[in-house]
Amino acid sequence: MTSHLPALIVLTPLVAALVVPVLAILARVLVRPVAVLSLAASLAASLASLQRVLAEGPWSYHFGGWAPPWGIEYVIDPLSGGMAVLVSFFALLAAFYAPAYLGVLAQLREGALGSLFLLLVAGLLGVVVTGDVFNLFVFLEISSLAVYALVAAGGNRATVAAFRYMLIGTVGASFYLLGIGYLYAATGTLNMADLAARLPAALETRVAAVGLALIAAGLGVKVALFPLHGWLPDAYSTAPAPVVAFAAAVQTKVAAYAFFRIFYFVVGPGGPVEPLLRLVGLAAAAGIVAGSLLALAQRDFWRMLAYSSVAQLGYVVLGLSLGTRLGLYGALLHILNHALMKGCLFMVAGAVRWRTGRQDIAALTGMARKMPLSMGALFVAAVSMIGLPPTGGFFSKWYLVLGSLEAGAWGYVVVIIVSSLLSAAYFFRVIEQVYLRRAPAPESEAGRKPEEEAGREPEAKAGREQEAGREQEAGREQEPEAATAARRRPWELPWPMLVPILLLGAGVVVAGLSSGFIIREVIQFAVPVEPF
Amino acid sequence: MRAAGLVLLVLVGALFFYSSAELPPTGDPGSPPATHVSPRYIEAAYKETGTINLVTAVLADYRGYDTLGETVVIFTAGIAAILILAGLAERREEP
Amino acid sequence: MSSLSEFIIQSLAGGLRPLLAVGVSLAAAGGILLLGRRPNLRDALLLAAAAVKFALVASMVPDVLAGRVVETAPLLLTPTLALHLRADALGLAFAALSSALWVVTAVYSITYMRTLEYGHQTGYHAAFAVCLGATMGIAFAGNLLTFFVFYELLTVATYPLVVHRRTPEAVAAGRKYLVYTLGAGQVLLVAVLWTQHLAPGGGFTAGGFLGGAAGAVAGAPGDPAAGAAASLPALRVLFTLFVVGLGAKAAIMPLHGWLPTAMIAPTPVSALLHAVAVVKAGVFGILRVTGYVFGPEAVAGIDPGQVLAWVASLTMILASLRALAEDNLKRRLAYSTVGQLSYVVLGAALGAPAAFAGAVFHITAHALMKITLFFCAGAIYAATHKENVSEFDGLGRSMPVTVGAFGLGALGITGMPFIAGFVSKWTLGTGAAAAGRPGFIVPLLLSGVLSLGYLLPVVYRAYFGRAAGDGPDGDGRPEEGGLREAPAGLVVPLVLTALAAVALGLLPDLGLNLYELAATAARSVFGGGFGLAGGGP
Amino acid sequence: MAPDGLIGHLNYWAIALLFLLGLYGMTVLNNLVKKLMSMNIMQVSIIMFYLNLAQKAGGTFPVLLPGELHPEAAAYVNPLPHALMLTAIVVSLATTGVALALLMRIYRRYGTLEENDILRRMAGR
Repeated sequence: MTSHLPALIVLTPLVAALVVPVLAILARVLVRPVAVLSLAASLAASLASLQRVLAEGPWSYHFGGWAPPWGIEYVIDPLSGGMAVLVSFFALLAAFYAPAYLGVLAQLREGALGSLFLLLVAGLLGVVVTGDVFNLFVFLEISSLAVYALVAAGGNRATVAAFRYMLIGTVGASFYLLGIGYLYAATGTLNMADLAARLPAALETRVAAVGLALIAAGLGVKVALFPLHGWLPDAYSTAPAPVVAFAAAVQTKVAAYAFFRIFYFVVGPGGPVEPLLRLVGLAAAAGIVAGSLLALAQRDFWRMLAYSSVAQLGYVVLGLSLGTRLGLYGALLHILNHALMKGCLFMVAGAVRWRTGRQDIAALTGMARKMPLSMGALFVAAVSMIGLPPTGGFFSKWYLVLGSLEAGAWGYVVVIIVSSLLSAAYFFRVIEQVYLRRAPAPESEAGRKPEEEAGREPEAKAGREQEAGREQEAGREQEPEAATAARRRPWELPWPMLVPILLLGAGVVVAGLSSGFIIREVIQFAVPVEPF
Repeated sequence: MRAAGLVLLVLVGALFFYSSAELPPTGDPGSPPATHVSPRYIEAAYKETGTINLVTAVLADYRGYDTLGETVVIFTAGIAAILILAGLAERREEP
Repeated sequence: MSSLSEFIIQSLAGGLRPLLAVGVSLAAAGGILLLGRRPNLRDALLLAAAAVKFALVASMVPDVLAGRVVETAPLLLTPTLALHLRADALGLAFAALSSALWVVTAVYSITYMRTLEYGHQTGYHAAFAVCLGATMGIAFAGNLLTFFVFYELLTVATYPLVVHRRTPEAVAAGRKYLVYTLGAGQVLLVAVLWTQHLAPGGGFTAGGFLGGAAGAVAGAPGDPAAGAAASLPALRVLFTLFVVGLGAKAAIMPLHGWLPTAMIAPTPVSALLHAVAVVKAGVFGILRVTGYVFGPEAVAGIDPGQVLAWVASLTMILASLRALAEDNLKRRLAYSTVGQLSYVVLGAALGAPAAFAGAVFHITAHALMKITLFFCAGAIYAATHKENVSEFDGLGRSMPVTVGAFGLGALGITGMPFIAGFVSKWTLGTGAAAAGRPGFIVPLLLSGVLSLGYLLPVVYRAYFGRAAGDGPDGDGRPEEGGLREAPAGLVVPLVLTALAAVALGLLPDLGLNLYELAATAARSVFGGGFGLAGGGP
Repeated sequence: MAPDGLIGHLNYWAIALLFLLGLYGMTVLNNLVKKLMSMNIMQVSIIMFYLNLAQKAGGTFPVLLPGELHPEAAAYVNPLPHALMLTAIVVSLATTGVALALLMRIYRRYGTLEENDILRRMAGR
């Protein structure tokens, strides 16, 4: 059994995805347990594989028993093992969160949603563990198709967003496919290890250069690398929260992983690689600045988070493009940290949407009192996005800046710092809404400046919609809000939604404090010994 | 948008024509794809897989896992179409 | 064998103290949040935490004076840098001061918040506790990473205190505060990272670990590899980045804008910000950087070190002038702080052992005097709701104790002998002379005279002024007759701090040996060969 | 005999033109169905690119001739790209299917498939 662990990582969610639609019709109660169990099994398999790999070195699994250049192999090394753990962990969290968020669904929809989610996970895991560039394409497309449909589940606007996402995503996939075609033309092989052995001889040719450029562009679309990010804001601001939380946390990271895998493990230094990486680094830097500026301009909380994702993915790609050891540490650490914090933020945003039906920043007004725990998690995640210690975001920034210094790229240092300040600007705006803006409270300082409070009220009221206005009134009287009381029966949220949020919020800090440990135990083995 | 598209077009086109001269000429028996990996499929497929159709041998056996993925893609598309077409827009998700 | 295990246990317990000193506050913050619905229990917990922390810190003083460094086992945060807490003389001087003042501030702020019926008291006390925990962390930080972690934690934890009133004015002040401190924090981060890039894994070393890089300086302790990597121009830029990064919190003149605005916060916060935590963290950072990262020789060897001394001197004068024009008492005190803290910066920049010791002791001295002044301002506000100096006429008769304490603090600020401020200024002055730059004594004196100009009128008005429009019956009588002091919970702390300021003026080593700690720090930075040039016992 | 020089690369030019045509259609056209069709054209060009790589002068299609159990590699074209492209075709087909489903729903909601009109209706609501 243990010898088939790598296959199990992908196959358990895949099989569950086949079973779930049937179960939805035959035995609905089993749908959720089966989905959760399969993801838990996948997580366990990933963890076990990672543990073994860290102890014994890379592990190759040959499908059908065919040796690699001819057959397809799975390769578990600290990098892919770590990514597999990340993906399956977030899948598990999203699977907990989703049912409570989505509520009671029709039979058909429940089966289809569950199945597609499992397919998305299986596809991403397949991308992570495969050692074959064409197989990577196939699984990338499985995950993409699933996510197009899942985005479309968010309603009519989401359907339009999903269609555009699909067009752009397919262009990306096509570029990637054509790129590996070029590499195939240059080497005659599709296996990553074999490519790594045969490419150096062909690296100076134009064919390899164009192939790599096409791959970079194709994966750039999937990573939402600026200026190829056009699909992301619409898709992420309209899709259902669990989908966005999972996709924002992990899906784009898997594409970044593929980028890392191909440019550092398959290709290696030399030829067109360095200029290409420099170009990608510039695009990432532009994305960091542009994403932060655009996020600052948003009034919709979800779109703000989406644009901030564009910026944060820029961090990851920037680190990958630096080609220095510390830069790569930073990129990989940021894959983890950004997954934690953005997953947390989107889950909180989803919780707010779930309770109020709104997704603009103004909807967060005074939420600190109604959802104190979620807002605490939001605060921690926001601090991490800004990159303040001791949260994870700070430590990824630490390595990214050190890596930039190592590469002598002062411009990138400036970009990272400026982006931190911009993100501070837009996140503290949110924090102000959450914690400081509220109905005039009776506890403002005794006898002092009542006129100011009063003067603020009409303006504050004008901007609010009916429901929120009513809640404001209710909040002032310290009475339970009758309108929403029914929906918050147990606590501020149903526990399946609250627990993942709190877990991620705590994870942001834990990941920060243990970043040295993570680097020493996993990441340092996941980076090529001599990057460049 | 349109202008950006045209710029992209010109860039990609330039890449293609820049590299086309170095791609292996059509039908070149000495090209890497013809000399690496694939000879084994041709020479040993019958012995190893027992089929005379080499494409089938590759598709279903050597790279059978790709084909599993292929069927999963179809399955995904089917489920996706069900989800997209069956569900009327959810009330709550409607902005 | 048993003695060995005892030794291990003892050293473990001893080594844990810096960590505990930080942890007590953070744990207290958590407890305070949990006890939000039981205010009395919550406030008792706050006081208990403050007392425990003070005991912990005070217990380290003998160890450090005996030349031992108390440190915790490092927790690796990055492959080369750890979360490293260790108590040396400089850090302990700062920590002892702030933990002692936390006790009185806790009493004061509990009373103040209750008297004035502020809201959100739970969050307020929790944030306050986090601030103190962060301050401990800054004091005990053993390397730049640890320092930065707690420095930014302090930034974030102070924000809710600044915006505590939730009014648009407070929110705007909070924004301004964040713009300054976060912006400067990022600059500091670049400086920290650059240092880490030049000398990977370097921890604070008395005398500096970048010092060898100054090239011209012979015999300075430092990593030879760092010397190879860092050129002189790079060091100049690096030092400038450090000064800008730390200067915002330290409120050095062009970067001081947030401080008067932040006076919108409740008075105990102002007392904390000015006397204990935020601003002091900035100047403390400058002392750390000059003494323990660059080393005095390197600072003396690069131009920005010289420029810094000039900027500090200018800040002293300009801030004092600005304070003269301010009617709001708290804002006036804020500008006074801007000026006074430049003494510390000047001491750090001068590069003489006595100047350094004076600077370190001035942190203590200024803290005691300024916290007294702010406590008085708060007490006056709590009793009369007056916060402008022009309204203070006749206050001396209704609140004699408060105004008297204010007078003591004010005299201390001006550098009157027998009050703590005199000791630090005298030491600083001798340091300037020893450094061969006696010219810098002039701004010290000038600023003292100016502070006389902006603080004494407060006392004068309170005792001798008569309220405008008081009419015929108002000739110097208290308005409603009799004493109207603030509650004892406000008055006792301010009397205590005023007395402490006087006591340390007479016997600088009383109690916590703060003067000896400052001198020890200066000796360690400048090497054992240097003696204090005077002023010390 | 492999054609040399210009002639040997003409196929690539044609394929490149096809790809660019598809890309052009996707970026410039306004009708969503036309965009989808352009996407398919682009995908077809990639398939042709791979198949072009499979060609071998003097080789026949990759099904063993009767009785030939020990074939020469030179006698058959490369079967691998064909197998890959079967998969790629299926992927393209599946994508098209999902896209058409999306389009059906978009049309049902907005009553048009012109991108400009849809955007206008989304904004106007």
